[in-house]
Amino acid sequence: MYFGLSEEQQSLENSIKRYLEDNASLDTIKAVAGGDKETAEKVHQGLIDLGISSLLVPEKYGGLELDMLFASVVSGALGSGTAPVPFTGTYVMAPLALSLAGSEVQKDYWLPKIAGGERIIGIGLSEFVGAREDTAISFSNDTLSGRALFIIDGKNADAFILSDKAGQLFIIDADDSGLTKIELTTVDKTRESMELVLKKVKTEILPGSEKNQDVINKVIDAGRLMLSADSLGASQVMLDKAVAYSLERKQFGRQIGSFQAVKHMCAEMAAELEPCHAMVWHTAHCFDHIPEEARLMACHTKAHVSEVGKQVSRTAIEVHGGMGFTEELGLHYWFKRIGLNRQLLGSPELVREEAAKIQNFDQSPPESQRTKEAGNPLLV
Amino acid sequence: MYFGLSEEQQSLENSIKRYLEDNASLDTIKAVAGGDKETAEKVHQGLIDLGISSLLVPEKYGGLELDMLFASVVSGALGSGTAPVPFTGTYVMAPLALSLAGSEVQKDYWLPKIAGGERIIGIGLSEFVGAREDTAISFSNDTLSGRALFIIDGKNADAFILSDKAGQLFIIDADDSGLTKIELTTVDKTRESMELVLKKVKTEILPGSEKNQDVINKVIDAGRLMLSADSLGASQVMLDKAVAYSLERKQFGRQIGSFQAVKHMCAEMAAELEPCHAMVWHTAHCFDHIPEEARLMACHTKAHVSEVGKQVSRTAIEVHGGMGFTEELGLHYWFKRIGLNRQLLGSPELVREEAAKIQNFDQSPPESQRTKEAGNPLLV
Amino acid sequence: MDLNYGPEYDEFREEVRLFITENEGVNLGGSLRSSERIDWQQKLIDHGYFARSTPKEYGGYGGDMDIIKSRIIAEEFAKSPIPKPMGGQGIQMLVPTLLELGSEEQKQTYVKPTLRGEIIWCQGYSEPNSGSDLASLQTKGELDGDEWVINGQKTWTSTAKFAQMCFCLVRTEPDAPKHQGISYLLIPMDSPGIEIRPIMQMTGTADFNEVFFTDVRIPATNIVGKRGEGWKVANATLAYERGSLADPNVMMNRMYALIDLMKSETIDGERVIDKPAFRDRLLRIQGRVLALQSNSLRILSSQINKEQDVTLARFILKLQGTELRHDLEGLAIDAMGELGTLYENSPLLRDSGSWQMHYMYFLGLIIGGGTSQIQKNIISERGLGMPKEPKVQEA
Amino acid sequence: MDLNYGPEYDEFREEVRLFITENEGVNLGGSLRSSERIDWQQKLIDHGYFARSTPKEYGGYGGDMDIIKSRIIAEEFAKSPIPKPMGGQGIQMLVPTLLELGSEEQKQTYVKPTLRGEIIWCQGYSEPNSGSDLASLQTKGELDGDEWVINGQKTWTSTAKFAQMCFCLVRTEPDAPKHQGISYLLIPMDSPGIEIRPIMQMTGTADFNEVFFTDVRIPATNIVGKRGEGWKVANATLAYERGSLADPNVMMNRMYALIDLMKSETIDGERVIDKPAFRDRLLRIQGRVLALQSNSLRILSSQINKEQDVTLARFILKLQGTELRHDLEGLAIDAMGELGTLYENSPLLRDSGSWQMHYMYFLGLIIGGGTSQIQKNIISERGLGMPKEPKVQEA
Repeated sequence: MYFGLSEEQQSLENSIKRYLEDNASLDTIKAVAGGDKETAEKVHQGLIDLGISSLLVPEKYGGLELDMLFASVVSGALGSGTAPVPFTGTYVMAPLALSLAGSEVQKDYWLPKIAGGERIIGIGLSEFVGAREDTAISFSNDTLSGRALFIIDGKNADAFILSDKAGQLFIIDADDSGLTKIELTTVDKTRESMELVLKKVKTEILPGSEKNQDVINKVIDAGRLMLSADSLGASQVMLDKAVAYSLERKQFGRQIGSFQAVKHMCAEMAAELEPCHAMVWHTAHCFDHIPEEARLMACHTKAHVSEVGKQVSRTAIEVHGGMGFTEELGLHYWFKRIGLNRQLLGSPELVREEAAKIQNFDQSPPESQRTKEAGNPLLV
Repeated sequence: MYFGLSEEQQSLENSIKRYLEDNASLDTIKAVAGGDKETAEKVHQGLIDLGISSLLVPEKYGGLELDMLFASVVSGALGSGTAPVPFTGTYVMAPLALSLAGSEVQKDYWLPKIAGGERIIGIGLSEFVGAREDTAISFSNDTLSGRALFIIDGKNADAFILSDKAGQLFIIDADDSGLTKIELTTVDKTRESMELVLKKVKTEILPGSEKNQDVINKVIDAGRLMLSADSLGASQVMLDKAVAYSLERKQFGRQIGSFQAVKHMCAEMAAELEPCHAMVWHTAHCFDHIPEEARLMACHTKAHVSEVGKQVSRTAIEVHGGMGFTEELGLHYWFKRIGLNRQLLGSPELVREEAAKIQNFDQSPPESQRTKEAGNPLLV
Repeated sequence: MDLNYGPEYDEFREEVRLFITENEGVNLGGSLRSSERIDWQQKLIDHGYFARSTPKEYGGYGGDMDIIKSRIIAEEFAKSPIPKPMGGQGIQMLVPTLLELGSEEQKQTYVKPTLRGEIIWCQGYSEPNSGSDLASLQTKGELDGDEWVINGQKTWTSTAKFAQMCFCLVRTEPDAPKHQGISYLLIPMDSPGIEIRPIMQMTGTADFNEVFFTDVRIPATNIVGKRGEGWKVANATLAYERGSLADPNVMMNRMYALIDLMKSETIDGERVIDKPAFRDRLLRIQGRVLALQSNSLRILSSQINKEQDVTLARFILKLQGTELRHDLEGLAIDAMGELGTLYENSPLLRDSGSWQMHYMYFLGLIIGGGTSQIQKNIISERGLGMPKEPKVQEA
Repeated sequence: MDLNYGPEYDEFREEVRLFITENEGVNLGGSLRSSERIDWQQKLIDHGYFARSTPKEYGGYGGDMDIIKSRIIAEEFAKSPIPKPMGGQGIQMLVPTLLELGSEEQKQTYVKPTLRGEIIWCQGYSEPNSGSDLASLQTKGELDGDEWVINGQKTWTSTAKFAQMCFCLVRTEPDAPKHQGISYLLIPMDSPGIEIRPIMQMTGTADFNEVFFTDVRIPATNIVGKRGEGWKVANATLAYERGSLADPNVMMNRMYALIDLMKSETIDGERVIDKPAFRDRLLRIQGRVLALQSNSLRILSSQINKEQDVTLARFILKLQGTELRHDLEGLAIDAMGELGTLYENSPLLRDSGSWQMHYMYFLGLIIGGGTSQIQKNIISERGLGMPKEPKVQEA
């Protein structure tokens, strides 16, 4: 029994973190946020060279065929550096959807290109998770029509995977003449969002998803886990920065980190964050090896890490005082990344509600005799 | 314009507090909690002499005909001392129900006796607020049958006012042979709870409540306000005790109240509690003078003060360390009183849901053009 | 308890409403110190809707202090789309300070043009190494003949870019204990040697600036109070600033806007307000807003009825108000879900992005003007009588 | 990552299950030190289900330390109604201390009867004026010939009424610095001069006692470690106590019980779990429980795989675990509404009143064994490397 990261996983994590330190410093992030696409592409390419695009692609399609724990580790490392690159959609959800439900032709065509970092696939499942406005995607006569919001990794995508309300998955070409792309600007400038408007866009179904919600659920589980890991990586960095700043900064003739109020703010962040690491690993492990527990764990991880991340990102800024609020220190890149992750693929209330449904709370009677525990626990 | 207590109100508050300090010390509370009924009756009688039984009874029936702000002040003072006496049910809800909906005969009979402290009327409206188990009270052929839980001020009651699910109010005699009283033991030993089982108990309707829920709603509003004031009084005492203890107790060679962690715990309690005082007054004022706002304010006050009280009662005990947990210091009497008030006449979730219904959130469209406020608020 | 203002005030309210109706079309042009805006300020002063209790000789209306009339004016203006009277730190902080502690000449020189909007002020208090510990500030002022020579750096200076003047805390007595070595100086912003650098914030705007002073020379008379008394001079207005960050009327407006938002946003066609987990969060917020609103009525009452003690009710305002606003704006973002993350000029943006803007802005206010930790120190020490942080032994 | 224990352990689990089945009817009688209970302890030791890694010569099973087997035993016993191995402070704290630091004679004398349940111990650490600041304790021990003479008072001493022995921190070197003046003494509870007074608590039970020592004499050899080393001796076991207050398996059981409760309790005929505001609170709690459970798997793993660093994961356990349990029990009370306030032997009482009992008891645990404030000091100082509270200047 071993609960933790393997040496390979730790080494992958370290190499990505080191790469980002060297190639995606805060100044780089600021440049990318300001519109420097070339730099963004360079960082992206460097990470492809480290393997982020081939992680989940099966070996027979030229990938590394690693598992979700590896992917979580990568996502966490990307979150640590608020890496301005696509990942959750194109390198996790897309290959998973294709592997699980694609036809042989689809797999043969797409998976090697994903692995090689040659193609980007944007993912648009928000309408299945919880449709906003009047958005919906409908399928008829081999075409898709409708609107889809908040495509993940949609920028520069060559294709998109979308779903209808029944959870069937479809792939479309990004150049189809029936497709309009509308760029959305969110608070998080390290990643890009997009709306798609579809008028009879030619499509193919991923055949394994036909009348079968297992695939989309699994793809969403994986996406939620990646977003959680990303938020956790970002939150941990915010805590680390807060502690470091509190040891540097002096007020009233003392390090502010020697004031009990500041110490306790940091302790509370650590107390909330520390179990989240284990939770993310555990959920990834369930995804890989205990599938019957994976959906519940993925929902809870998404909701819980989002709540903890919200609190940590606020408190870490408070510890920094006024500086925490500045573009110069740039803490807000982490704050906003955590903020966007919170909403993608379901905000905490929605995801918790899903966790309740998974457990059939709405139908089932009490299962067990309740514990009658009472009295003096001191001697037991 | 004056927002606050009048001199008379302050003087009534002080006289009740002083009476309780002199006659219902912690030792007395402990004795009553241990079963000393005689002492309880003495304290009760002393408070009757100070006017608590006649507060709300109209002058023509021998009462003081004061308003709900006076009653809130009294309730807060009783909560401060965890006074082991009936009040909310018998001296607020009962005279209000009778005044608003009683027949002339009912009023002539009961109100003078309530004012004089000669009769106790227990109130059982829990089934209207939210029925537990299979409880319900039903009316037919001039009799009531069913079960009612958590009668307020039921102990030694001469009569009970109960309601059916339609919110009609009925009065029954405590000695009716169809009535079984079952004593319930709650954590709060300063007040008593009771279940009633009714088998064709002879009854009279309070005629003003017939097919009219306005009366019961008003009676419940008043009850909720009283429970809030009681919890607030108790919470304020817990904070005061915590501050005092932190100045006495030394650890590590310092008053524990000089540690920032303890100071901030107290500051947080104060920050939450202080607005509750104004909120209780405001709600009482609405009840007396702005009836269209009274229900919403009463719901919110009950829920908000309950939440704040829960937090304060826990934190105040934490500040006291191990001593906070002892019977000797007796903080738990306040803790438990706040705990019971939280549940009576609707726990926070239930009461908030009612506040939503009052505002017609379930039906109404957005009312106003939303504020377009944005940009730099510094110059405005 | 009496929440009626009385018939005199009902009449006054009618008068204000009439004025508003008559002036609904007023257009002030874009710039801050446009002649239209200055005329408008003057018109408001002439009617007693602004600077009401400031003496006539200093450019005010010269009326009695009347909290209720002030409140009626604020309420009616808030409800209408008419331009509000100008605010800002010059009007809110410098004018009261000068009226109380300024020399006759300073009052004559500065109050009227400040009220008219001709002089905009900025505040030079915080420094990079003096935030929570403001009294440790190091910007230096030395008297050279009949001039102060100022060197140093200020930060978190809002409106520095528009300001003509700066009221500034400067260390003029380096050998005195730290609270007694500070003077309160008035510095023209066009003095040679002043450099302004905007501070870009997380909101994407630059509401604050760093201000650098290099051998800046101002007349020796540009001091309010005596040398070394600057800390005392500043403190009265600091208290004012803290209270003003959490206006409960604005809070109520935002809450109604949030309710509307939750009625109009949908998830799978169902209104967000009909989702009980969101609705319960809304109601919790509403309860807190109502409690703070009641608290503010109590404070208002104490301004009219001087014998009312509302010390604690005031001390908690900044802490409670800023945290509640942050939470309220945050709920709006969750209610919108992914749409709540939109910003700037994005398609599909709700309410001009004001929810995100305020969510972040109020995080800034939780920090600015005395962090929540400083507020809790104040509440516990000055509100509850708990001990100050003990002096620490030098290591 | 590997959560399988492997086939060797599957077999072991089967063996434990068989043992449990075979012993399901066992009845230990009422009293603590009944011969049935002692026999049962011995039987558990003989099978290696208790005191598994304690050497045979001191009365243990003498097996290797095997965390997984220990966990399997704990899991299987937890699931069954069979009597659990005895716990308590003697077994959890004194035995490991003696095995590490006790003299050969002390090990021979005390370990075996303690494991067998023949000697019950109580802990004499806290004093009325030494709670969070334990090292300031004042109970005095003076050597008089070959006897320690002990005077003073201990408090929060659980099980004092049943205990035959007390392991006790006593100031024996009054002139040494406070941490270096303490010795760890073993005191027979039937010594003349000991008086025990129970402390009645808010739960209505008296789980703790005050213990008064007046000229209590014990042999000079009843000391563990050297004079003045008591603080060091005690500290290893204090850490153990802190971790044990928040067992995640118990937490999971309580959570399932809470889910059942919310499925069976109703409001107006509707199940509480079907009320979304309550359900959302339940799910928040469930998320926190799952996070802590994952954290505990990580700690378990570190016991098997020694290179894993879980310092912070351990430091947070007591803080997170006790606060979460308090919140969990509190939700159950709200879910029951007024019925949740019932206590003692009330009619309509649910689950023997265990929700209220634990709600209060865990508030006690938030305080006991190092308050949440002390825990946060530890997390920040030892977990995050932040500075200790600076020394305060004498006033």
